[in-house]
Amino acid sequence: MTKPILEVKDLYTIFHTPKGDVSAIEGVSFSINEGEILGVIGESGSGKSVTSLSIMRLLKKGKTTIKPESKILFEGKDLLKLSDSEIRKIRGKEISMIFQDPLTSLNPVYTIGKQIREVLQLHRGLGPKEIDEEMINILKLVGISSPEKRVNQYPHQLSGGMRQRVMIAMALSCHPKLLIADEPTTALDVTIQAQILELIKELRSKLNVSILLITHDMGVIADMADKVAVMYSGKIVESGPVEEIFKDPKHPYTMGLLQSIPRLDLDEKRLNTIGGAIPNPKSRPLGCNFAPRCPHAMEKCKTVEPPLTTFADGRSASCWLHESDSINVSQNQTAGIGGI
Amino acid sequence: GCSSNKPVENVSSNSSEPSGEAETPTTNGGEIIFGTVTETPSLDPFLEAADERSRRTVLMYEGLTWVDEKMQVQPRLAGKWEISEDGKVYTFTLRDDVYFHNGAKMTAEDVKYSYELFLDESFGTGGAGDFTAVDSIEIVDDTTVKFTLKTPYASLLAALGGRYGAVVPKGTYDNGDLKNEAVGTGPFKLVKWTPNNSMVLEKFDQYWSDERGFLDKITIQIVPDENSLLAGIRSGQIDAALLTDSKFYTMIKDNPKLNVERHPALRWTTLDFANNVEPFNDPRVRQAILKGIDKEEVMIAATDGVGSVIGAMPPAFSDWVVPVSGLENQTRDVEGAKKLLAEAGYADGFNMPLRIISSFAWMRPAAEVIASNLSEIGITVDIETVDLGVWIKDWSNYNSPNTFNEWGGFTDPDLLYYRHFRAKPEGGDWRRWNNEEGSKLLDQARVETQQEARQEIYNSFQHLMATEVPSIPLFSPDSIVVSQKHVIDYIHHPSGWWYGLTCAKVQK
Amino acid sequence: MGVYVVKRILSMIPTIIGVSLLVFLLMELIPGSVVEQMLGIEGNNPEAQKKLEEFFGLNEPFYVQYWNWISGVIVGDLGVSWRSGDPILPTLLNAFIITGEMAVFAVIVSVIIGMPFGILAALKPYGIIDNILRVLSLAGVSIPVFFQGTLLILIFSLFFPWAPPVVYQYPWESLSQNLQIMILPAIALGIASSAVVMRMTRSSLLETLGQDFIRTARSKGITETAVIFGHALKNIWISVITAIGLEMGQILGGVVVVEVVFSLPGVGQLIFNSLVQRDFPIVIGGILFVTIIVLIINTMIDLIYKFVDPRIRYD
Amino acid sequence: MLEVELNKSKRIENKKSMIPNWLRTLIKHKTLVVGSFFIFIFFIFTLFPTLFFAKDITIQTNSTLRMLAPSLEHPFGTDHIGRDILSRVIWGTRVSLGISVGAMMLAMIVGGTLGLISGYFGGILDNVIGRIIDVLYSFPSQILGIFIAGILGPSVKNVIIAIAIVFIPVFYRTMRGSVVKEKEREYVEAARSLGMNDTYIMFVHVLRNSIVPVTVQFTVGLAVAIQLEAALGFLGLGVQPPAASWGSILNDGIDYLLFAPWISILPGLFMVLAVFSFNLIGDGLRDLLDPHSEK
Amino acid sequence: MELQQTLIEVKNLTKYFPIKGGLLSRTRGWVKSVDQVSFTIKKGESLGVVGESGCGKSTLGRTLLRLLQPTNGEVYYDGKNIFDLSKDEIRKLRRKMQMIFQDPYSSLNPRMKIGTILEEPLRLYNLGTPEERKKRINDLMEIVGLDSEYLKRFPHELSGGQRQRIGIARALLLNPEFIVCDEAVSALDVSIQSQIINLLQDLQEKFNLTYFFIAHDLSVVKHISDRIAVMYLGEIVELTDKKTLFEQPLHPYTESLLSAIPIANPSIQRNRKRIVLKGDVPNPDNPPSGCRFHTRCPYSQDICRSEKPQFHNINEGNMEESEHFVACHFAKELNLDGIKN
Ligand SMILES: Nc1ncnc2c1ncn2[C@@H]1O[C@H](COP(=O)(O)OP(=O)(O)OP(=O)(O)O)[C@@H](O)[C@H]1O
Ligand SMILES: Nc1ncnc2c1ncn2[C@@H]1O[C@H](COP(=O)(O)OP(=O)(O)OP(=O)(O)O)[C@@H](O)[C@H]1O
Ligand SMILES: [Mg+2]
Ligand SMILES: [Mg+2]
Repeated sequence: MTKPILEVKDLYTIFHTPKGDVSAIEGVSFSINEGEILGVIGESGSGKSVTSLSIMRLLKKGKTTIKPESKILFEGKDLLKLSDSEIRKIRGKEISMIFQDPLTSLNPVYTIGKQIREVLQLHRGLGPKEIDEEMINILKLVGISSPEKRVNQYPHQLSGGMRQRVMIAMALSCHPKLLIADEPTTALDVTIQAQILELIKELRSKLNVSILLITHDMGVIADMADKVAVMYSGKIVESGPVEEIFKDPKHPYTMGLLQSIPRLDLDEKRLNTIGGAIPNPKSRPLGCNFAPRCPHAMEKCKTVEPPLTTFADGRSASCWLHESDSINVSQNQTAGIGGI
Repeated sequence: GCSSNKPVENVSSNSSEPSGEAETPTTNGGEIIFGTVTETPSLDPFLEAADERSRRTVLMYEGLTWVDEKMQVQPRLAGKWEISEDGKVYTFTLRDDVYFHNGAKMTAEDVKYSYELFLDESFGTGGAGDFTAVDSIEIVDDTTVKFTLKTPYASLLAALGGRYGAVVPKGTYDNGDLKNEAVGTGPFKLVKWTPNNSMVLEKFDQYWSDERGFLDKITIQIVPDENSLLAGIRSGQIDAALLTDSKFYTMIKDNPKLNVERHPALRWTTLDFANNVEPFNDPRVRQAILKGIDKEEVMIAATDGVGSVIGAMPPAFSDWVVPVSGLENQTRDVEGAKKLLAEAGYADGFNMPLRIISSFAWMRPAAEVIASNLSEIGITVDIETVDLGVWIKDWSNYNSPNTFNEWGGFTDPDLLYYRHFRAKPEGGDWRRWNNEEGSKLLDQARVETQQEARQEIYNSFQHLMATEVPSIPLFSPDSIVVSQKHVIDYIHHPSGWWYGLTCAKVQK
Repeated sequence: MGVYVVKRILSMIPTIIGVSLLVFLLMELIPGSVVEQMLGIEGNNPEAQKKLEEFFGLNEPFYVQYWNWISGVIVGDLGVSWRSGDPILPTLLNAFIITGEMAVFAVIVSVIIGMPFGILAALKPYGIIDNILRVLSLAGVSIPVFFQGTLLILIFSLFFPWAPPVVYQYPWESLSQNLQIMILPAIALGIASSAVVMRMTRSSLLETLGQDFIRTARSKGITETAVIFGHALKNIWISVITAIGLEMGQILGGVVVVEVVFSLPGVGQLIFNSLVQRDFPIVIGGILFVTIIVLIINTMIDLIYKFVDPRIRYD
Repeated sequence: MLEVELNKSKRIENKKSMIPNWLRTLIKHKTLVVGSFFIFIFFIFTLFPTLFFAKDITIQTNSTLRMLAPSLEHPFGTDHIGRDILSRVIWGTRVSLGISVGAMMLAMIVGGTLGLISGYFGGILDNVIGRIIDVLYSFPSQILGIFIAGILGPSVKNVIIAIAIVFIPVFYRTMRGSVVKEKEREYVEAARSLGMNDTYIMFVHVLRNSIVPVTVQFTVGLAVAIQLEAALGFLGLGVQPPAASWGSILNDGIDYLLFAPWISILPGLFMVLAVFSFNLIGDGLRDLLDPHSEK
Repeated sequence: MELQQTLIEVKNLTKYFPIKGGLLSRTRGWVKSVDQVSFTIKKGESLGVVGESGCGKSTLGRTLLRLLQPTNGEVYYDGKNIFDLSKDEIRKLRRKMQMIFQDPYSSLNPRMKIGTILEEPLRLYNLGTPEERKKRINDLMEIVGLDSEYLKRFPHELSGGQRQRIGIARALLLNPEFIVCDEAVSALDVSIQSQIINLLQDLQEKFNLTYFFIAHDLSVVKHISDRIAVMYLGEIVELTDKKTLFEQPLHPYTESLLSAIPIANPSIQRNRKRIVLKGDVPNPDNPPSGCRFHTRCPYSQDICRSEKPQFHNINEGNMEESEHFVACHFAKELNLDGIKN
């Protein structure tokens, strides 16, 4: 077994807004092993991006609180306990990130060369000549033709796919151990998405980097991920190896999700739907967040939050339906506390 | 010569000290920076009507005569003259020691040339009106010139040395003009002129008299406004200036570093009626309005108290003036005014338009006071502010409604009254008064060469003004002369022209 | 680029023609003319009036007058003042040196005050400092410059025995006097403009700091200072330069009162006085001059964009 | 400074009970509240001047009461011809605000309509109107105001027109910018696909959504209009005496600044307060409507 | 194969947008958004359109409804060329042709209450008394599955899915026959998306609607359409019924599109061969010569560069097989992969 490179334990993230506190993440726990791709999937607003920003500690200090019991262990270090300068040494070097929209994520007034050079300078302390060499190498690696010319261009002069390649080059330039990719292909056309996904796969095997891949596209998950975590309204409701989840989803939300997408490989007459909509994080229902939309909801679901049930093969789900299926959960576990 | 002219503050009786040198030890020479706010458009002594021009050209040009600061005609380029019995022929004997700034000697030819410019209609000088009585000008000999008139004209002597009185070399206008240069006979000659900035004059060495022209150099410095002028004087950047805004008097009169003097001025302000417009065509209405106005309050509001209330003539005309107390209708009488209005059929009052000119600062407060005064006799004053250009246009086209007016600078009662109050076509009569009695008086005075008789006629005219009220003279703002303590003998002239600089000296 | 500059300059022409036509039209409509003023009340003389009108070409129809004038302008001849007979271009240039100097000083003051405070405010948005600065800047834009000028003059004459020189001195005549004259107007105008610059700096810095590429920069491990001064600031220059340009235009659009208050013989006073005196050629020449200057400033700002913001392409 | 930028959608998140939300918004936008409070007072002055310290007659001059310093009797002192300044300032509120509001309305209607048409139809029409507006816009604003006031002659009505003309380009640009953005939104297309004609869409759909930045411009414009009116008054082109506006009172006192500073300073501060209040409101509105604001 | 009546016939429809620039904003070029497109839509069917961003899908849809004036070509609706109709006639026709938009946030006027938005068209066409209108609106709200309480709300007070239902209700108000759905579900979350897809399908059945269904998501299009048109750079490159298209695509672009879409089933997806296209979609203002796809086509030959392939029915004259239009020089030669179940 490879050891986990990142472990998130009981992450609670709260936004302080003028209209009151919004608790965006409510007890998220997961881990990523070396060289593994963890896919996080969930509908809009379920907390995927906030999770990733919490890991990078990129949320505004005064405006957000991460509960003190939360832990984000990166190679055993708790990122939440690091000082600002310590976390900066990790950002971009040990953990780096790529974002959904490659146009707005690149500084429009600097050449891409300058933006890549900046990371190399900061974290690898190379001389100017070495930096230039390294930069060209990386750009070649991500499949950019004639990189010598490109480095002097500005982001707007590149196409969308190319920009995302630049983002990836920038992210990987210091050989990070973990790459967080927040919907890296959502803004791209399918043909370009295919290019980028192929590139990520290729680089993963070349560089042995672990990836936290955030997406809302089941197809992308199916294509890329080794493990999947399904998020719903600030919580991970189900997680496990990708094949298992697709074959045999445990949580009704995962089931619903899988059944509600039209499939290229199937000929469904009618789609299954999940009724209703995702709850507002300011007024989540009592009990299970999904209960109001759940076709299997019981009385209990509406009042008591289901615990995380762990199954064999590293699978887990938090749903009362599986209360009895649990293999190693202590019987008197109290509601509301999840854990791996 | 340079006689001293006592300021208003200490005018005792009619002080007629003989002209003479100042008693304090002075040295000839020295420089003065004289500050002023307005620039002259050009320097042409014949073609430029602006008062700004006259202020400056009295330093560079001279006429046959001049009117001194006590409003008496004195000889200048003409050493003396004779008037024929019928008052139609004036024979002038010229000085023979006069040189132009270009070095040429002045002759009778030059005098004839200069004054004939007024007789040439195509030349287009604004001074032509003062010389309409002149029939011909002849040279008797090198130093004698004879003016023959169509009718007797008592103010010819004043006109010769007035606003347009200047002698220039013969043929000056044949190939050029005097817009930007000056070739006169005056005590100072133009050295350098940077319009809107400064004008530098220097002493003219060949000047014929040693009673004038003591300074080596005069710099006329244009400053943006009177505030700056004041600031400049206070900080010593400017040696002397003539302020027109009387408010400043209060501010600096006690400044120990400065000489500050108030002088009665030739300028006066009037409320002019459109005398042919209802209800102002009724003398009773005009009288009522005159009775309704508190001239003192108007004067205080407009000049901050630095001026004098007037009856029918500016105070600087000293001997000619019938004092306010001697004129009819001059004290405020609200009841009397109401009665008059009622008699005229306007017991309920009416709306009275009153035009003011935006660039004349005094008009607004004065109008507001008058509006306030007249509201008590039932008249609502509708104040209308117009631009000077609009005002002039309507005025000269006889279209102006009741309006404020400020005018003056005339050095003789005839010049003062005739054009304004003589019915058309002889006079201008812009107020459309068209009064027979008035016109008759003015005609009589014009041909009367006897001083007492003239005085008598003008007295009657002033009484007529007070009862008929074609126009309400309000007040005359005092001129304020400010100078550094080291500037002495600046003798203010009521016209506001800078004759004073020809007398001024610098004390070391 | 060169082509672009030429095109930009050419595109100013219709506006310039429009402005000149408009001034001509307005001058035509405005009652009273120089002729009456020059003739004064003695001017009830149709002969002389006609002569003067002919002399100035006022008897010609509107379009002929316009044509005569514009054909002179094309060869750089703005005509001569009707009152003084001086050629207009040098007169305007002399006056504009003063106005221009004032505007430049004001802008310098405004940037020196406005930018640092704007940055300071944006660092902690809606914090105490920000709120104080916001209210102060609002107060700054709320005091009309002429009133501010009046207060400054009052304060100085009450509490300091110091008064600026009364006569304008060009910098090359006497630099120290020139600076003394300029200091009050520069402060009055600068304070008003600094509020605008500050607000612009603050809001665009805030907006920039909320953008994705800032998150990217932070995720690279760059220090916060470097993020703000390296990444964010370069992006806001555009807005700041725009603000400065607009302020320049604003200042030039409002020079009349300022120059009256501070007794500066600049273009504003010149135009205003000439307008009062109906000295047509100076008014129209002056307005055209100011318009062209404003347009040139706008064009220059446009061109500066090119250097600051590579996103704007010229083709 | 004149142009207001507003952005994109004004989504306001969930909304449950009407009143608390409304109150909460107000409390949050203190500037809006403070500004509105002062403006409310100014409008009370405008409507009922005599309710306050103002005497009925403000034209009565009195040479014995000239330039009295502020006292209980005359809280703001008296002016150069003996009138109570506080009364004049309060009466002047009516004139100054009237002029500013009138001018802004006029400018908004004319400039706004032109901007709406120009932005909605685009093409040659837009080009032509745009050019004309450009010309107005490149005119130095004070000179333009002076010109117009000069042509029309000074009076309340004409000052309104003069200020309005200065502001037409501003409203034109604000409106046009906003319309150009709005008309690209899909609801316009939706309306068209339902067979609505251009005039209807323009006035019913686009206008309704483009008007917001224009209203912000309106309040900010009021602040500038008050200043412009004062500037015109300062140059003697304002209302006709003896009526008073803040600008004209201020102008009255300028000459007496050194010995009776209260004549200018107090009305000036009054004017500044009004301008400040409108700016506060404008700022608050901008904040309220700007989705970028982090509040 | 039953013969359906043709509702819409599109012939050589072309729409170019001018690229303005320069001093006098002269036209300096053209964006060839839709170029010589021809097809028919039968009554009651759903014709799906897929293609990458900027390939002209929306432009085509809007031109079909005469929301844009075409540069060239005709659109016959029930035999009448809609571009020849007078203003009045087109207004009448608008009732039969409606549109549902992509962005539920911007397709509803944010300052109008839902009730007003829905009443407006009825009022405009002077349909019914106020009570009847009210009833009609309430009925429709029920049909799209919303409580009539929402009528009093503003659009921003609704969720995206609810808003999209309002958009649908509005399109249905005037009893249309034909609806263009321009990315009607693309902006929605998957769980909401499925609700809307189902609703659209139900409505089609209930009111016998004809859909022109635009989407960039092939799986959605496949789910809802009978026939599918694949667009590339302003042109339709392939058009046939969905089964054929998915199982036996004839155009290399269709093939790569199919292969690029990840299938939400790891065991299938990980065993698929993926054709990764080179480069990006070229600019529509300067499309490549010959076959527009040749710059990215893995099978391209010399002829592709120089000669434009005909868009033709490969089964022309063959009544057994359904129509299969394609524009490729090698449609018959290449043996392309589809998706096999
Ligand atoms: N700055 C913030 N202030 C307040 N609430 C926030 C903030 N950022 C995010 N949230 C809330 O946190 C929740 C989770 O947001 P997050 O961005 O993580 O969703 P997501 O899963 O990434 O969605 P998407 O797929 O749209 O990117 C949302 O309900 C959102 O409203
Ligand atoms: N009004 C317009 N003016 C100019 N060009 C336009 C206009 N509308 C669309 N285009 C251009 O036409 C091309 C096709 O646009 P269209 O919106 O039809 O694409 P689409 O297939 O709907 O794309 P998407 O999937 O992004 O909606 C694009 O290159 C676009 O830039
Ligand atoms: Mg996200
Ligand atoms: Mg589209």
